[in-house]
Amino acid sequence: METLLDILSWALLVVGGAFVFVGGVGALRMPDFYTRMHAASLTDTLGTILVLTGLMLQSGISLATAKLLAIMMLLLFTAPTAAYALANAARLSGLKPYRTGGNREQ
Amino acid sequence: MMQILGLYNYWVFAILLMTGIYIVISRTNLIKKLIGMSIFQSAVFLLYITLDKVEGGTAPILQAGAPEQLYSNPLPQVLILTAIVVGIATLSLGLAIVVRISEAYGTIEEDQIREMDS
Amino acid sequence: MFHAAAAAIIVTMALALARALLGPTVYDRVLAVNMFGTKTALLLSVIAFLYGRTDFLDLALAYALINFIGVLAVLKFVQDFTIRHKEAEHKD
Amino acid sequence: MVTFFGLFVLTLLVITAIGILRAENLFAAVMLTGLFSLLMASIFFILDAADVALTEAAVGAGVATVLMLSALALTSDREQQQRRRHWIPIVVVSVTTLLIIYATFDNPRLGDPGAPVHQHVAPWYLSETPRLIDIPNVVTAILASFRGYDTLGELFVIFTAGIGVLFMLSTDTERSPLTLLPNPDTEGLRHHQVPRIIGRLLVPFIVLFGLYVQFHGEYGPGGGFQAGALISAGFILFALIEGEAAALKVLSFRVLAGMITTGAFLYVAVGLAGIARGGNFLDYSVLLDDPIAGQHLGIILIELGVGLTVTGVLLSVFHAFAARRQHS
Repeated sequence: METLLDILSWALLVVGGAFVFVGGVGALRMPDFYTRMHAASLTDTLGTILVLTGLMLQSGISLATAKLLAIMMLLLFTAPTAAYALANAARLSGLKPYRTGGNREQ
Repeated sequence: MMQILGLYNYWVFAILLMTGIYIVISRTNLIKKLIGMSIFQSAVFLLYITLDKVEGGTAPILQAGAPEQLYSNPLPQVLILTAIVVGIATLSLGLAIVVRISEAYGTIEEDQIREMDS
Repeated sequence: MFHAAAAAIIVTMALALARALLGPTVYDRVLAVNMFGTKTALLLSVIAFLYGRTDFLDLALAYALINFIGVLAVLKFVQDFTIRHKEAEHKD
Repeated sequence: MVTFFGLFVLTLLVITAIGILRAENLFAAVMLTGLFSLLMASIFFILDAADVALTEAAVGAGVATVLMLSALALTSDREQQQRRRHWIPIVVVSVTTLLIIYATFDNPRLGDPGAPVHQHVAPWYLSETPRLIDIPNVVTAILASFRGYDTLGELFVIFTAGIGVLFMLSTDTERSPLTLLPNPDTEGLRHHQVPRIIGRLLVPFIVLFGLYVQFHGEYGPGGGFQAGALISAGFILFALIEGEAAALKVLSFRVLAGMITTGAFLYVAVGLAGIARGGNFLDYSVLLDDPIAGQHLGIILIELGVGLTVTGVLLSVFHAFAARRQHS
């Protein structure tokens, strides 16, 4: 049982780390703000869930798990909200999305 | 290898300290100067916190049932903890002065202010 | 395995930093700061486990709570600035 | 392995500092300062300074960014082009950097247990705290009890800085936060429904967490300084989403001024109570019959004083900037 939990939590941590990393690459490499935001915010959420769940499996039922759950809930509430507010503000300020075939100015 | 890497923190301290002071000297914008000052301040914080680390130690919050546990040095932490809050208080005082200067002169560039004064 | 996750998070922080330095719009920078904040919260949680002092998860909790404020503040001030610049254009 | 993470984060710190130096848009510079603070907190945590990291988290990520942006909104967000290169400063700064780096070769290596700092005072604090004060967090014990004078001084620096800001920004009554009226046009982020609702949900949790940090500071990372910064961050969030006038209705400017003075007064009063009970200034052992209970009482009271003053100063500074902005 112990080993099974360990393996599961390691897998979650590694996959979560991979998602976090992919999000970072996306935020750096994508052509314009909206695509970057798409890459960053989606993987942010998934990576957060995976990494924190992996940590929770390590700590068993304890105060640490409750704290991790609180961190996860808060991040799940705030990160998408911040992403939404950011995209909304950018759109209202007149930042045009990137289109293929158009000029690639940013 | 570890002998050299153990000094890396001090080198970063030196670079940050001098970056901060360079911003203060070379930029004419007063807010930029304040940002430079806070980098300078952060460099000092880094130096103190570097001093507190003990190899194999942990943060100085005593753990029950672990009498042999090694702890890092709490004293630099106390000094820096208060310094951070004092730092923000003095930063806000600086910003308030800059705001008043901007209202009185219409600019926050040091050289323009000096021209107006002369 | 904590190390792998921590390494991935730190590398991602470097990538986000690159985005913050490159810009080009102010929104890209805010995006980078926001990403950086969540990554810091994750990194602190992972390192708390690495050090075996899970009572320090409070720190990550603080970041999860505080990070949002910076983003909102930037948005509000960007909004004010846009309004002000538009007014200035009208006056011309 | 964690040491290597530390080295990497330090490198990022240097890159960020260079980025701040080169940024001509002050907005960008402020945002990079935010990143700088996050990196700083990570490195503090890696170097075992949990309390300091918490302070940096509460101050750097929330309050500092907001204050800098407030100042930018009142001045200008662009820096003028730097016309000339400053050769003399570049040379001086580079030479000094190299000199400091040269001097570091005599320094004890990172984490060396034989370093001179670890030989005096600190071991005494670590070994005597359980006996004399009996709280797990040695940082809080030193801050509030062993070095109480020092903290009193720091508190009065904050107190004075707060009064200074209020003098600079709110002397003419028209621009004082006391006369701030609700203005629907500039009322925070009222028109943004989603952030507003989530923000409102978050405010009580931030304040609650602040209170937890305040009163749990003897057992975990925390204390008055961190709690003050956290609680004021919570109210600043409320002011951002609902407008400053609404925030001032909850905690009016007079209440904030009262908090500043009450906190400072409470600290001094605890010190004087020690004298009245026949001990020294800021000696808590004599406060109650049991010295350890007296220490606990003294620490809780002065941490409360610190928390009150820090909250009051940070919030009233924020409101002073905001009122200035609305009246300009």
